[in-house]
Amino acid sequence: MQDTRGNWEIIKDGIFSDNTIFRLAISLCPAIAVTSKLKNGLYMGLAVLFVQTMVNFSVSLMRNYIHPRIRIPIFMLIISGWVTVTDLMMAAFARDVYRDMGLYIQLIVAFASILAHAETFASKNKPAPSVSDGIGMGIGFMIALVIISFFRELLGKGTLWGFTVVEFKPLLIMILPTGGFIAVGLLMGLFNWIDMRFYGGKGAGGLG
Amino acid sequence: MALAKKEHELIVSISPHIRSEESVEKIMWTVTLSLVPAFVAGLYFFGPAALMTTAICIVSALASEWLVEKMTNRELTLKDGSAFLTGLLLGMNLPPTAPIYIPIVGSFVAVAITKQLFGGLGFNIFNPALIGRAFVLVTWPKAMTTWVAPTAAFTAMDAETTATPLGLLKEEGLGKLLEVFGDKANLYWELFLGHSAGSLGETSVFALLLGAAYLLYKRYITWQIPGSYLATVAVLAWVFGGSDPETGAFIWFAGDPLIHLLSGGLMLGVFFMATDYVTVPSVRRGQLVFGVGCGLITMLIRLKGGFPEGVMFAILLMNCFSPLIDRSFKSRTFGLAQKKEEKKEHKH
Amino acid sequence: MSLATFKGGIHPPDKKELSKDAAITPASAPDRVVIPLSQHIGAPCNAQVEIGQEVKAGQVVGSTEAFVSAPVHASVSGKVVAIGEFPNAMGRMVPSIVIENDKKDEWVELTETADYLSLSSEDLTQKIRDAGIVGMGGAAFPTVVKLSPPKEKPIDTIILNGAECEPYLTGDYRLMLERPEEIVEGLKILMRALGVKKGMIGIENNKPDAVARMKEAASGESNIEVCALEVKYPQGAEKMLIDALAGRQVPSKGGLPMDVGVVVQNVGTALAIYEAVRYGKPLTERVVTVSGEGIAMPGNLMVKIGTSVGHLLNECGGPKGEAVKMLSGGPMMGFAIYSEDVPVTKGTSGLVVLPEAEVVHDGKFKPCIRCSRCIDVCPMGLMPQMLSILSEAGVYEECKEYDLFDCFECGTCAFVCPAKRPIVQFVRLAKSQTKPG
Amino acid sequence: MGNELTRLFELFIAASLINNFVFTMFLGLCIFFGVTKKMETAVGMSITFTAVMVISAALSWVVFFYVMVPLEITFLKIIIFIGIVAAFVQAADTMMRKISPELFYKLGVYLALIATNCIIIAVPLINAGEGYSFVESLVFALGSGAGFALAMVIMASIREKLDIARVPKPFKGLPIAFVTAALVALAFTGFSGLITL
Repeated sequence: MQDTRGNWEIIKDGIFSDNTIFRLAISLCPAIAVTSKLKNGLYMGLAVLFVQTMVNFSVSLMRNYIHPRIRIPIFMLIISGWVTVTDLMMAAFARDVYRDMGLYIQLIVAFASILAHAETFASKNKPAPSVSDGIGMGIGFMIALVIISFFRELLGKGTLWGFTVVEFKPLLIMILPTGGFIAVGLLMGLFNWIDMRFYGGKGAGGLG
Repeated sequence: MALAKKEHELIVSISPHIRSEESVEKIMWTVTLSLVPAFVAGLYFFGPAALMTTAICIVSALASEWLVEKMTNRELTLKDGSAFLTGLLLGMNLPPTAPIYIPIVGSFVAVAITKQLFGGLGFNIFNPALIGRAFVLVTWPKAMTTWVAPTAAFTAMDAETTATPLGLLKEEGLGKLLEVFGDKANLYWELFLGHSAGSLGETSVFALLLGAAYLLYKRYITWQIPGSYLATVAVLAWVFGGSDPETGAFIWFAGDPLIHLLSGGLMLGVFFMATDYVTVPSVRRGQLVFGVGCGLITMLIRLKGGFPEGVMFAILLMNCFSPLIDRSFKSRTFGLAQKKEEKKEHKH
Repeated sequence: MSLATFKGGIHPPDKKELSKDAAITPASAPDRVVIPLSQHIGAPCNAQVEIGQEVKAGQVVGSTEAFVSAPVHASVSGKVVAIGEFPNAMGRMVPSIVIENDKKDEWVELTETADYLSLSSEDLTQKIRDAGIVGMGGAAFPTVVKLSPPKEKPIDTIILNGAECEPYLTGDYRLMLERPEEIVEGLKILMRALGVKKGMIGIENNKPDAVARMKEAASGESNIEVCALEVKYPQGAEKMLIDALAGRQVPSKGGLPMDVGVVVQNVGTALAIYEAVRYGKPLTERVVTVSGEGIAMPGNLMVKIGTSVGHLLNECGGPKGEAVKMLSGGPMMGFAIYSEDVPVTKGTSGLVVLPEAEVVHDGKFKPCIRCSRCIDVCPMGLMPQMLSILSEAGVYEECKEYDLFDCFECGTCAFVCPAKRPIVQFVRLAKSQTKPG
Repeated sequence: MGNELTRLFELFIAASLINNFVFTMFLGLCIFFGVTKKMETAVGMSITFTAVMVISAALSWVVFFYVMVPLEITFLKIIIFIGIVAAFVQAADTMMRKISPELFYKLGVYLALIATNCIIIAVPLINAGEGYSFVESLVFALGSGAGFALAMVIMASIREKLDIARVPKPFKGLPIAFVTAALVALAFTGFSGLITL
């Protein structure tokens, strides 16, 4: 099933209407785990953007040579290969971030959304749209992480990217587990509300 | 022959046609009333600051309730007393000199998030006041564990800070606690009266018991949860709470249950939080399990955990388990036992 | 020694002082009676008369071959003026026969049987069937069905229900005071019809004089025991009564008293049985308590079946002030009636007239706060709170996990509910949306 | 010996309560929010997951310390671990079908979801990172599984209650589930500091 949308449109849909975190509600683990700091959120987003784009590109290139019966293992191999590359790069060039969230970088390998995009899009489309799809999804993911980590770091520490922005008694809870869950829950509810109020949507319950 | 009202004017409704005089409002305001002695004790020991903190709590709890109900187009329920009670309970669980933002944020989290977001009174999973307190404790740990000595509030505005009895017990041992309070008898007596540092409404065991006795007498609470909770705490404190005063080495069956029963937020929690209808199991047998569970976790945290006091977390954790307990302990339907016996006979 | 009782229950104000000292007096003859052809649980009768036909009191006007049913008799003599659909107390339209009373009170010939206790079980049962007797406590279950248990379910005990646990009602109490010997005879007939050795009479202890009178009347009978019961609603519910007196629990999920070897009859029914067997008299009248704060002269009346409610109000001096609510039966399980034209039937135990001050308005109810009161008081050991929450949310099937069909709608839960939830209504809704099983 | 046992016990408690996979480590959230709508599925899922976690932890440990460390290819651990888990799950799937169709009918449906789940792959990765011994690895896997099961069961029972609650519309479903998880996580902070490893 060839996708007929233009590249820009594919990217746009990946960012907005098919946003992995807020609309589809999959691959949530890093959304909470690494978003206590804006920097971590951005790096995680970049890592996913890179992996998804590269995976989509590679899968798309090889799509005609992979036997359908063993495609899932092959995809897994490709994904884990690119994740390993990312992992090693991060370990080498962004040591402070990596110390915070090394495990979660490695766990990108188990993201349902990456495999899903490889399976449903890249394996059926040419390299160019596949890359667009990867970029769209990655940017959407990154934006979500940035939004969440923006609020969490600002409220939890009064800082952004480590620099003090406002002087107040920070809500320490926002950088703790509870704060992660509550931030995602409230943001999701807020987006649902905006969607219902202004766009007549039914609210994206995601898996719920 | 129009003796009674005309046809369409007679009231037709479904049975039963008489109702008891109990109502949600009555329950809430009675519980509020039963908290008055403890609140007065808090005022006596901690002075105007206590009044201030509690008042802010109540006002912001009511404001949060009003705000959310306006926003979601719900019926306004300020009069039913539940938000007022939540505010009061939260206030009584805070340090008397808590900075002003603590009661405001705590009340908002308690009422808006813990209660209204889940659907309002009757649908919340967690005790609102306790979530409010846990939230501010985790958010501002320092301000929430700065305690003032009980009489200082009257003599000077800058009250002397001190540790709670449980804090002393945990950090420096029983010896230090006795050093501060003189001898054991005096320690018990002071704890009973409430002459110790702590949250403004939790220190006076005497005043709390007064309110609890009233609620028990009115049957607004039953013995199951308080009974099993207190018994578990007492037994565990006795079995696991002992240590050698010299070396600090652990000794079996040497703990002092009374210290654990009289100190901290236990009495306030046991009678006024762990008995909150909405967030505990409904069936009485399930309530026994709930009480024992609360006791276990309380003592686990007090003896082994990272916090000196465990009542709040114990009740919240057991709140998580309430739906599960409710599933497992349904009430026994009349005549069900007979049916089972019959089946057995058939098999033979 | 504490009195026999069951687990759960409530203590509503009993209000019996309004009418308990009023002796049973016959109500004046009404100008016309409306006799529904279906006054009982089971198949309705077919009309056996035609419009314009003259009938005598006690004449069969409706009957059917169906097993679970009871024939219907004319309660007055006169002319049949209409046969058609008329409303009953529950507001349903039922086929009824209207008889214009000629006030002559002419009766059909009745066969007396002086040595009735020597009759065979079959003969006794037949006489009871012919007299059209149904349970007079309110449920109106044809008595003859209870007297014909299947062979594999032997009956060893008969319990007469004199609990009368509904507030206001005093009809059974007056009967026990005024006609105790006949009630005991009725019990003896029942015991003979079923070949049972043990008879018990259970009376709530707020009627000590009734207990004393019944004990006195039964003093000669070694196998009849009169027991005082703790005063608690719903002590008079069949299952609760059996639990209290025989110590047996009727099995849940559709069990019947006969499953534990017991048959329960109301004391009024026992009296009707005695009259039917001894004098051949069919069930054409019954005691109705007319009470409530909204009636001028509360009392206990012997009323012809088919008399309109309005006629009874007249008999008792009319409403006091403005009556705004009328109940057929007691306030816990009775029906609110919407018109004073509905007739008294075999199952009408009382008429309660309430002024505005006594009426509970079913206004807005609140969400359940899970206070557990309903669980504590439910005599059936159910969780009414869950039933009402699930039914309100529309997940009716889930109600079955909470033994929905064991609920007999006694209203105890709704009485105590602080959130004023219409729990009985929710239960009925769920029952109507699901199938038992 | 006694000390060793105490340490293992503490490891178990730490893995299940204090560092609960769901409430403090945020692993397995898709599953956690996805399948806690029904108690039965939640229980089946937890059992399957715990079993797979323990066995794959054992397999990965053996491969990691006897193959990868000597060959100095530990940087390939992501690829190799995922291969091991996938292969094991596939094998388990086939065996269950043959040996116990009944069990397969009950639990097999969840197996398909496992291979790409972060909670499974996290266990060998953490074991390798922390350098746990074989027994410790098993205990850690078991504790994590127990903690996951606990979280699943709690959440499933709460969500049954939430289903019939009057949650404001924009928050119905996932958002309120997140808020619930937040509050459960808040309650779980009570366990923090219980054991200092």
